[in-house]
Order: sequence, then structure tokens, then C-alpha cells
Amino acid sequence: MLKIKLGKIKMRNPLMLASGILCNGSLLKRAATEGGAGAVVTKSLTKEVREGYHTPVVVGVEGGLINAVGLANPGYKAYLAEDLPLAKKGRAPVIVSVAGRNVEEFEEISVAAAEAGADAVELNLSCPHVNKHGMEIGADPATVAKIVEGVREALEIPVYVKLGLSDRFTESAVSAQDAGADAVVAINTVKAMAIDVEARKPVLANIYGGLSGPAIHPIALRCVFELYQKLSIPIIGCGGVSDWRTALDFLMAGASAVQVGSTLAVKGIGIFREIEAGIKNYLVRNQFRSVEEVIGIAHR
Amino acid sequence: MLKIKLGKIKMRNPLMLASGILCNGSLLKRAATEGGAGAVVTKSLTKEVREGYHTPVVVGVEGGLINAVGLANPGYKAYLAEDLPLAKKGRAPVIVSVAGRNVEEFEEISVAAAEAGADAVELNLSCPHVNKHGMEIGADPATVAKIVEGVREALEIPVYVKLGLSDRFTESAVSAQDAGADAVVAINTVKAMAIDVEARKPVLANIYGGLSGPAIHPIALRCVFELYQKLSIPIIGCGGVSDWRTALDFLMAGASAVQVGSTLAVKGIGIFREIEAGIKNYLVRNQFRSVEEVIGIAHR
Amino acid sequence: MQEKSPTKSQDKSVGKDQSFNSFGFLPARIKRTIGENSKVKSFYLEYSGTLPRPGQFFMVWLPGFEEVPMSLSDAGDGFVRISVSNEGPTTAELHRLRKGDRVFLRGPFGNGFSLDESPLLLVGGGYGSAPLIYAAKMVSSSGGRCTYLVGARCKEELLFVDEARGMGIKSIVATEDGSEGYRGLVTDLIKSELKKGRYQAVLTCGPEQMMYEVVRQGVKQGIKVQASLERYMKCGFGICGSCVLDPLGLRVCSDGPVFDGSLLLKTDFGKRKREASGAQVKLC
Amino acid sequence: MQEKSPTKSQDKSVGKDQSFNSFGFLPARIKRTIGENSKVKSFYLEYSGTLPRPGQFFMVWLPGFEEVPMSLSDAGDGFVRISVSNEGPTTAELHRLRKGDRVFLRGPFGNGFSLDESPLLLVGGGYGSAPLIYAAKMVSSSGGRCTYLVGARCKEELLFVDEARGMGIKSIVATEDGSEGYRGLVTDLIKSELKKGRYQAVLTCGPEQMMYEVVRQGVKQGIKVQASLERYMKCGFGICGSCVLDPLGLRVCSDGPVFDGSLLLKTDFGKRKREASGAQVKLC
Ligand SMILES: Cc1cc2nc3c(=O)[nH]c(=O)nc-3n(C[C@H](O)[C@H](O)[C@H](O)COP(=O)(O)OP(=O)(O)OC[C@H]3O[C@@H](n4cnc5c(N)ncnc54)[C@H](O)[C@@H]3O)c2cc1C
Ligand SMILES: Cc1cc2nc3c(=O)[nH]c(=O)nc-3n(C[C@H](O)[C@H](O)[C@H](O)COP(=O)(O)OP(=O)(O)OC[C@H]3O[C@@H](n4cnc5c(N)ncnc54)[C@H](O)[C@@H]3O)c2cc1C
Ligand SMILES: Cc1cc2nc3c(=O)[nH]c(=O)nc-3n(C[C@H](O)[C@H](O)[C@H](O)COP(=O)(O)O)c2cc1C
Ligand SMILES: Cc1cc2nc3c(=O)[nH]c(=O)nc-3n(C[C@H](O)[C@H](O)[C@H](O)COP(=O)(O)O)c2cc1C
Ligand code: FES
Ligand code: FES
Repeated sequence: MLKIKLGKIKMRNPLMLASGILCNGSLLKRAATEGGAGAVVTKSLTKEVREGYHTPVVVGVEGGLINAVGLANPGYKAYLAEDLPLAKKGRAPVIVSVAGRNVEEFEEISVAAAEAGADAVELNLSCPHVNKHGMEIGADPATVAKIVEGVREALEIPVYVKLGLSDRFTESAVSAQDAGADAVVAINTVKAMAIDVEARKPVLANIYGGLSGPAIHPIALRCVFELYQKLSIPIIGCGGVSDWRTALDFLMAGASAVQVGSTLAVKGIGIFREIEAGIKNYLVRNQFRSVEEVIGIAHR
Repeated sequence: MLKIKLGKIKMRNPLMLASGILCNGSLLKRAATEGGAGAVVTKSLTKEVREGYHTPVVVGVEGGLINAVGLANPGYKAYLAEDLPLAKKGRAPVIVSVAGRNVEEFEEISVAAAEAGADAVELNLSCPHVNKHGMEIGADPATVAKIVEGVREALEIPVYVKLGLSDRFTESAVSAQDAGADAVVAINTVKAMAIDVEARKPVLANIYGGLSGPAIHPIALRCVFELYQKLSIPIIGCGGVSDWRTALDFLMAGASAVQVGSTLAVKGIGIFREIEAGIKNYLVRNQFRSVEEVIGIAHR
Repeated sequence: MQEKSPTKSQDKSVGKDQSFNSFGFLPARIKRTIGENSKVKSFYLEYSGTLPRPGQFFMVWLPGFEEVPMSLSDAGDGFVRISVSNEGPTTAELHRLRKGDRVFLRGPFGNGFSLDESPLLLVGGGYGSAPLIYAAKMVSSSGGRCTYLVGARCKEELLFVDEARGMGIKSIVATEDGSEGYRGLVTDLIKSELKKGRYQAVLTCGPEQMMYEVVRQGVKQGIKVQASLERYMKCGFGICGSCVLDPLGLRVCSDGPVFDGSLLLKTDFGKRKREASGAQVKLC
Repeated sequence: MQEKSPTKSQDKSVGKDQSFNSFGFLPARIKRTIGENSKVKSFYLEYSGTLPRPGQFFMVWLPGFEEVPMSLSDAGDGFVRISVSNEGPTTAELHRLRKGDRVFLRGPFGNGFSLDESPLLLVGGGYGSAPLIYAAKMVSSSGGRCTYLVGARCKEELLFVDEARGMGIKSIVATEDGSEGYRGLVTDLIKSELKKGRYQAVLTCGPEQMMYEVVRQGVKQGIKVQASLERYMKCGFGICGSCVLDPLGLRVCSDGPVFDGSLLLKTDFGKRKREASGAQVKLC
């Protein structure tokens, strides 16, 4: 009832672990097996090893988290060699998130991911707090097209494009579609910050970070709704999913799948099963036969 | 201790009622007298009478409200004739918010407001859900300059510019400053939406609305912090102030005053006094002599 | 110098610390419908929140149509009742709903009547009787006494008279065509009824001109009148300002809808109101 | 087919429904500082939250420096104590703080030791003794029994031995230079101490190689060992994954820091760890 097909990828439910959450291979496996995620996305991988920013890198605020992890990762080679195999043991599709600084890096990492057995790649064109890897890419439809075209040509597996909030958000998405993207993930975190009034200082070492969690859900929902009117490729909703309702409203807005991130901090790894049960219950109660029937229903 | 001077305008505290909240003259008076606001901003006034959108025009979500009131107002002439005098009885500065569709309308309404006794005008260049009156203005630095120049030349009283979240947000603010704006208000609501999963429909009659409340505070705070590094004119923080801490962090980020909106829905009109008391307490506890000493302190 | 507002105590929301979530909608299934007269239909709705007080109201949304305020005409274990007069597009569509259909509710909002005094005179006109019949139920179930004074064009249009009588509540009726009770308007009866001097307080709801007359009579005779008002509402919880009573800045949705009559006389009550745009117009 | 994970019960956060706000910082004023030895300094911090359990930790932020995890070495009415070893920039700066200065805390995080069994053997090395001395206090105040086995380079570097003795807790000491107690390493003493057969369980915290030896001995002799681990931590509440134990995917911050020894033997414990980048490196 909750099974979906996202292009070539089959998922037992439309719930994915979002990129950068839990992130290491063995935890991705756990999100799939113990947590019940239908698919998992890796940490965004860069060409070189990155320690990320100094701590604090994440802080809780009302309705969410602000993080500036700074794309910490051991570099794509180490990750694909050591973490990807662990992640794949979860037997759910593993999507490798890729963060390059230019077309060549996106290609290089994506190709390596495909060779290492990734089920798909997700191009992170929208990190709001890392120079060169950031929002400036996804906010410019022409750059989006260039990167997606490059990766698309070099790859057999599906290519997803993750976009963040920007003025030309839908344009960038259309541009990704035209360049051959198989799905668009919307949205990444929204640039934000926290100041501690007792410390009289910004909390994050990087000052700026990205806001995630329930706080951004209404914004993300709007983005998905808008995309559904413009795109023919699937949309993957991301941002503030905290229960079955907020997962379902994404689907109704037009998402074919949703990603869950910050909520794991307050509800644990089992959140996927909890959401799955809630959606199933809703579908039964409302006489739907499959979750696919509710996709985009809010537009009718 | 909490007194501030915002250019020519003297306020007994740095707390203002945000535009569109309570909105009618007699309620603005009440916000000042009973509520304790240091200044009040009127509903955004348009040239013609506007009924606004069909209901629902506002809905509560986790951490905030989404509204698409649609700039309902009786037209600037009626408002300035009937509501402004009532508002002025509150004896706190009254700032008239202006929403034109072009330079001429902004000028016409602003001039009329000044003549009617407004202490300042706030140009709303950022309503996220009304065509022609909307975000597209504030997101374009050139248009911002044109409007501000026009109004600035025609007016003696201070001109504030209210901007919303956009890619070129700081550019627009700098452009407003260069064109003679006396202060920048940051930020307006963020375009968002809500879907009711039981109704399977967008909740707001207008589908899209603007997200306000604690949910957007970390985003607004970031905007103020960024502006402080670029502007020399005062900044007025707006977005998700819910208590003395969230008012104070705005000040520390560089705001000279803050506006309070959505929180009135959950904490009532008396919220201004509550915040005032909290800030005073903080200042005393930390041996500050004046609230002006904390402005921008998070940058040091 | 800070002016002390006479309305200070009116802001019921101060310090209430509700959550924004409570301004979202909840679906409510219709359990039963009853035609009350040619214009008014009652809906029993499934409801499991805290019991609302008489005079409180819900914002009722019918997806595809508008969201409109509706007082409660009854409430109890697992249900609330609204009694809807067919006045325009949304209320007409509400009338088409049947058992099992759903509406969407936010609320309860507003302050509600104070029912501490006894005996009470309840003066209703049109669908304004809705909150009064719920008040009558609460009063009689808590051992208080009240009289239900109600008017209509003709006998068939009278609202909740049988219901009141069924609860053993004395009902005084006025019809314009004389088909039942006194021939004329309820306002004709107020003066003499109040003169009897038995009532500790009056609750009233109905057309504003009627309430204005009731308030005037009550004030004249030194009897407290609580009137439940209507104004154009957009939010229902005190943020938008559209339901304001000038010049005191009272919000019908959250400072009211029930106000003390003598406070109302310091406002535009009975004279002017605001339209959806906020424009002030003469009451007609 | 869904695989049943052996670690299912490890996710302490499931259904906990904390709020995001609880991952923000609270300031804590230093009430008192005590030098414990040449490297370790204890700080009594004002604290009014719920009493943390031994083995739980705080993320401690010093604005301008980093945020680092610190176990509690004591806690009680209105205070918590951390005992900080000077290891690098942030801990060095912490050592410069005095009474009245403030640090910023998030937490308490993690599961903590289970103290149900008695008698317990507590095996500590270096600042790893911190959570153990707090555990010892809890055990003895609730009427349980325990022995405190601790090692250091020399007599002067021994941690919390006086404190343990002050509580009437038997302490066994090993120094590398023989300046007090046994000459050698604590791990030399484990085998014989466990052989005595009196202990229901062992709690250990200290250098990973030491804990590895303790766990190995415990498992060999059929005695349950709880070990409190350290891994590079970025969030402290289970979201970032940086503190993972492979290949089971156990998060030291939220599934631990205390783990059952036999579970640990199925992981990289004692062999490999992850750096700040997530890169896996050999433990040295
Ligand atoms: C506190 C309160 C309690 C009410 N209780 C009841 C009740 O118990 N039963 C009942 O039948 N009616 C009640 N009403 C009136 C009811 O809300 C209107 O009849 C309804 O909104 C009409 O909507 P419509 O779309 O069917 O008609 P429309 O053609 O849109 O309007 C018909 C009339 O209703 C008024 N109205 C429309 N929308 C609103 C609104 N959002 N807020 C206030 N007035 C509006 C219009 O000004 C007009 O006078 C109450 C109103 C208020 C303010
Ligand atoms: C659960 C837990 C409890 C701890 N309890 C205590 C304690 O009670 N007393 C005590 O003195 N120390 C404790 N530590 C260790 C302490 O966190 C590090 O010594 C401290 O982070 C060093 O920071 P620095 O900037 O001073 O030194 P650096 O030069 O940055 O680092 C010195 C060492 O500390 C490690 N380290 C640095 N940052 C972190 C981090 N964010 N998370 C984990 N390790 C880090 C480094 O890998 C290195 O090995 C604990 C660690 C963990 C994980
Ligand atoms: C700690 C943390 C780390 C993240 N790291 C990444 C990342 O490496 N790549 C990426 O595309 N998104 C990253 N994100 C963003 C999430 O994938 C997701 O887009 C965002 O958190 C919104 O979803 P949520 O509200 O469900 O958390 C990170 C988020 C958090 C909280
Ligand atoms: C119901 C409502 C109506 C609003 N109307 C206006 C308006 O007319 N003009 C304007 O500039 N902002 C308007 N706003 C935006 C607020 O002034 C403010 O920028 C926003 O709500 C963020 O502040 P807050 O989080 O404190 O509410 C409105 C907000 C709400 C909730
Ligand atoms: S309806 Fe919005 S304030 Fe009353
Ligand atoms: S420190 Fe982030 S998961 Fe443990």
C-alpha cells in the first residue's frame, strides 16, 4: 500500500532519510532496518576530506535546528569505500549526495558513486552555509543546467537535484528537469542564525547556518506545491516532516516521496515506522488503495 | 533605560507593533496605551479600497501563522481620515505603512500620510502574497531605489523600507539606503502554505500566504545581522519576536528597534510590557545603562 | 505618562500562552442535522475538545467555500451544535450538508456569557437565539433560573421555543404577524418585562438594533445587560483587527463577543460597523 | 524482509518527544573550582534542571572557543560538577576560568550507567574517573557497595581517591612509578580483582585500550561490564552521526555513552574510531 516507484527505484515506503542526518554507513543501515526508511541519502560527499566547522555546529531553536556542519566528510573515496557498503546492508536504496565545487567535481564524484553501487545520486546544489558548495549554485538556473547535463551524460543511475529556497527556485528546477534530472528534492535548510543573549554572541562557530525542522515546513510545502505545477519529473519533499500529517501534506502537494531529517533528534530513528503507520491508517480510513493516489491531490 | 531615538522619532521603548496586526486606529491606540508599544505601524494602505481575500485568510501552524489577508484596507483616504486620528491618541509614534503598485502610488499615499500627521512612513516592498504589491518589488534593488527616491524627495518625515527575504536582500537594503531611506525593516513574512490533509486542500483561500512567528525568527535574525554589516542607517528587526530574548537578540544582531506581530495572538496585547520588563531586567542584571549599548553587540 | 485604558481587563488572551497550533483546523463530522425553521438548520458535530461556554463560537470552514463564525447553540459530551441561518454562499452550502459530511473547526474562541446571576432574562432575535438556548441549558442544569424572550416574523420562524419549554424554561414569544404570543417585536416587551424587576441580568443576542434597544432599556432600569455581538471576522483570535469596536478598540472575537452593555454604549455599537475592507459604514 | 537489528533497544530517543528547544544552550555560572591534579580541574556549576545520572554528559560551550562533551563527576541540589583535563585549546581556556565566570551547557545527554547491581567494581583511568566517582556517590548513598580501582602515572596524578575514601568506598590504586599502591597499570589488577568473584558488574571509563582490556576480562569471567565511551561529538543528541560505533551504527552520544561490553565487542571498540571528518582511523 505504501510502496512507490521513483523512476527506476523501488521503495517499500516513500520515506527517505535526509542527507547529512546520521550520515555514516552503519547508521544509514540502521535507519533502513531498525528505523524503517524506504531509502537513505548519504552525507554530501566532497572531493577532499573536510573536517567541517568548529563546534558548535548545531543548535536547537523553537521549531527546529540550525546547523553549520560544514559538509564534514572523509572525502568521497573513503566514504564510497568504507561507508557505502555498510549503508547498502540496510537493503533499502542508497542515494549518494554529491557536493562539488564545479561541473567536473560533480561528475567525478557521481561517477565514482555509481561505480561503487549507489542507487542514485542527489546533487546538493543548495548548502546555505558553505562557500563554493552553496546556494549560489542552485539559485542560478544556468549553472544548474550545466551541472545536471554534465552528470546526466556520465551516468546511468537516476540523478536527483536538491534545491534550496531562492528567488528563482522554480526556474532552477525546470532547468534541472530540462537538463535531464530524474527528480528534484525540495528544499534544503534556509540560511539562518542564532544568537545567545547571555553570551552576546552568535552560537554557531560559523555564525550562519541552515534552519531545518517544523519551522520551515510551510515554506517547503509551498515550494513543492509550486513545483508540481511546473514539473513532470517526480518531486521529493524535504523540510520539517515531523509526523504522518506533515509527510502526507507533502505528498498531497505533489511530492512522490519525502525526506525526514531533524525530527530524528526529537523522535528517534523509529520515526519512519511511526509515519508509515500513520499514513497507512489514513489511507485505509479514507479508502485509498495506494499512497500514489494521494500524490498531488491538493491540486484537484 | 529603554528609551531610544530612531532618527527624529523618539520612542519610550524599542518595541513596535508590526504592520497589519490589530491594524485599525482604535486598536493601534490600545497597543500603545494598554499594550505599551513604543510605536505602532498601521495596516499597509493601498490607493483603492481592498476587501482582501476570501476566508480563511490566516491559519496557525507549528511555531507561527500563515496569512494571506490580501492587504485588506479601506483605502488610504478613508484610513487616514478615520483611523489615523484614533491611532494617534495612543501618543506613541504612528508609522503609516504604504503599499503602492508603482512609484506614483507610493508617493501619493506617503504624501497624504505625512499631511495627515504620520510620524513616518514604512514602504511595504515585500508582501509575499499580493500581485503587483509584492515581493517582486523588494527583490529588485533597482526598483527599490526608484521608489525610495521618489518618496524621499516628496517627504519631510522619515521613510522606512520594509523588505522581505530574497536572494538580493542586502543589495536591496543598500539600494534603499543610498536612495535616502531612514531605516530598513527586516523582514516581512516568508511565502508559505498549509494543506489540510483531511480536507485534502490548501487551507488559505489564496493558497499561498506568508509565514510569520517564531518559525521565521532565525531567518530574520540572520537578515538583520547581515544588514548591520552593510548599512549605516538603523535597522528595525521584525519576525518571530515572542519574548524578551528574541527581541534582545535582534538588538544584539544590530537592530535599533524591533516589531512584534504574530505573538500577540498567543500572548495578548500586553506582550510589549512583558518584553520591556524582560529587557530592562537583563540590562540591569548585566550593568548596561541603556538599551542602546546592546545594539550590534553580537558583532564584537 | 501612560494612559490607563478602561478596557485593560478585556484582553482575555494576555498571559494565556496558547500555541499557534491551536489556530489550525480540526475536522468535525456531522452526526445529525435538524431543520429549525425555513432559514435555520442545526448541525450536531462530533467534538472532543474541552466543553465550550455559551457565547463562545467556532470558525467553521467548508473547503471550497469560506470560513465563517458560528456560535454554539448546544454542546455536551462528544458534540457541539451550531445553528446556521442561510444567509449567503457559505451558509447555503452548509445547509446542503448531511449526516457523515465534515466541516472544519477552529476554536472555541471568545469569552462567552457570564452565568453567575439568577434569574436571567434571555432576549433573542433571529439566529441570535443560538447562544441563548445553550446558555439557557447551562443555567437550568446548574439550578439557575431564566426566562427566554424571543421574537420572529411568524410562529413557524420561532427558534428554540419548544427546546426551551422542554427544559422547563419560561418562554415569552412575540411574532410580527401575531400567529403566536404577543403581536409585535420583542423590543416592545422588554420594558415591561424588565419593569417586573425580577431579573438580575439580561443576556441578549440578535440583530444589533434589537440589542441596542435591550441595552438601552437595561441601562435605564439599572440592570446589567450582556450582549453578544457580530462583526466581520477574519481571524477569530484577535490578530487581524477586522472585528473591532471603535473607538475603544475592542475586538469582538477575543475581547468579546459578549460585552457589558454599558461598555458598548461607549462604542459604535448600534451605530456603525466595519466591512471586510475595514471601511466604516453606518449600521442599517 | 525487514532485518531485526540487535541494537533496536539502544535508541533511547524513540518516542521521547523532546523539543528542539532542549538542544539550545543555557548559561551556568561557576560556583567553585578545585584543582584535582596537574591536568584536571573541577568546576562546580550552577544548575537547576533535573538531576543528571552518572555517565550522562553535557556539551559545554565556551563562546569564542569550541563546544566539548564533558561527563559529570558529581551533581546535587543546584549544581553539577565537571572535571576537565587540559587537552587542547578549549579545555585549556576552561582551566583559566574562575568562580563567577560562565560556561554554556546543553544536556544532560546520553543514557548513563545502570547502578542496579551490587557490589560494583569501578575501573577508572585518567579523567575517565569523572563519571565513576559520581556513580560511586550514587551507589553509596543508595546503600549499594562498590570498589574504586584507579590508576595514574604517580601518586599526585591520582584522581578522586580521597573523595572515594571520604565516602567510605574501598579504593585500590595503581601507579606507574609505584608512588602509591600497586606499581603498574590498573589493567594488571583487573584479572585478580575480578577473580575474587565478589562483583556483580563492572563499570569502566578511561583510555579505550584500558577499557578494552577490562571488557575482555569481564566477558571472559562472565561478569557484565558497562563501559563509558568517547567519540568525536558534534551534536550530542544523535542527529549528526559523528560519534558512531561501526558497524552496528551505535551513537555514543545518544545510544551511549555507556554500552554493554559484549555489545561493544561486536564493534570497532578498541580498534578504530572516526575523526571529525568522519574518516575512520586506527585507535592508538
Ligand atoms: C460571533 C459570531 C457568531 C455568529 N453566530 C452565528 C450563528 O450561530 N448562526 C448563524 O447562522 N450565523 C452566525 N453568525 C453570522 C454568520 O457568520 C454569517 O451569517 C455568515 O458568515 C454568512 O456567510 P455566507 O458566506 O453564507 O454569506 P455572505 O453572503 O458572505 O454574508 C452574509 C452576511 O454575513 C456576514 N458575514 C459574512 N462573512 C462573515 C464573517 N467572516 N464574519 C462575520 N460576518 C460575516 C456578511 O457581512 C453579511 O452580513 C455569527 C457571526 C459572528 C460574528
Ligand atoms: C562522552 C564524553 C565525555 C567526556 N568527558 C570528559 C570529562 O569528564 N573530562 C574531560 O576532561 N574530558 C572529557 N571528554 C573529552 C573532552 O571532550 C575532550 O578532551 C575535549 O573535547 C578536548 O577539547 P580541546 O579543544 O581542549 O582539545 P583538542 O585539541 O581539540 O582535542 C584534544 C582531544 O580531544 C578530542 N576532542 C576534541 N573535540 C572533541 C569533541 N567535540 N568530542 C569528542 N572529543 C573531542 C580530540 O579528538 C583530541 O583527542 C569527554 C568526551 C566525551 C565524548
Ligand atoms: C545536521 C544536519 C546536517 C545536514 N547535512 C546535509 C548535507 O550534508 N547535505 C544536504 O544536502 N543536506 C544536509 N542537511 C539538510 C537536510 O538534508 C534537510 O534538507 C534539511 O534538514 C531539511 O529537512 P528536515 O527539516 O527534515 O531536517 C543537513 C541537515 C542537518 C540538520
Ligand atoms: C495577519 C497579518 C497581517 C499582516 N499584514 C501586513 C501588512 O499589511 N503589511 C506588512 O508590511 N506586513 C504585514 N504583515 C507582516 C507583519 O507585519 C510582520 O512582518 C510579520 O508578521 C513577521 O513578524 P511576526 O513574526 O512578529 O509576526 C502581516 C502579518 C500578519 C500575521
Ligand atoms: S477577527 Fe481578527 S481580530 Fe477579531
Ligand atoms: S554527536 Fe552527533 S550523533 Fe552523536
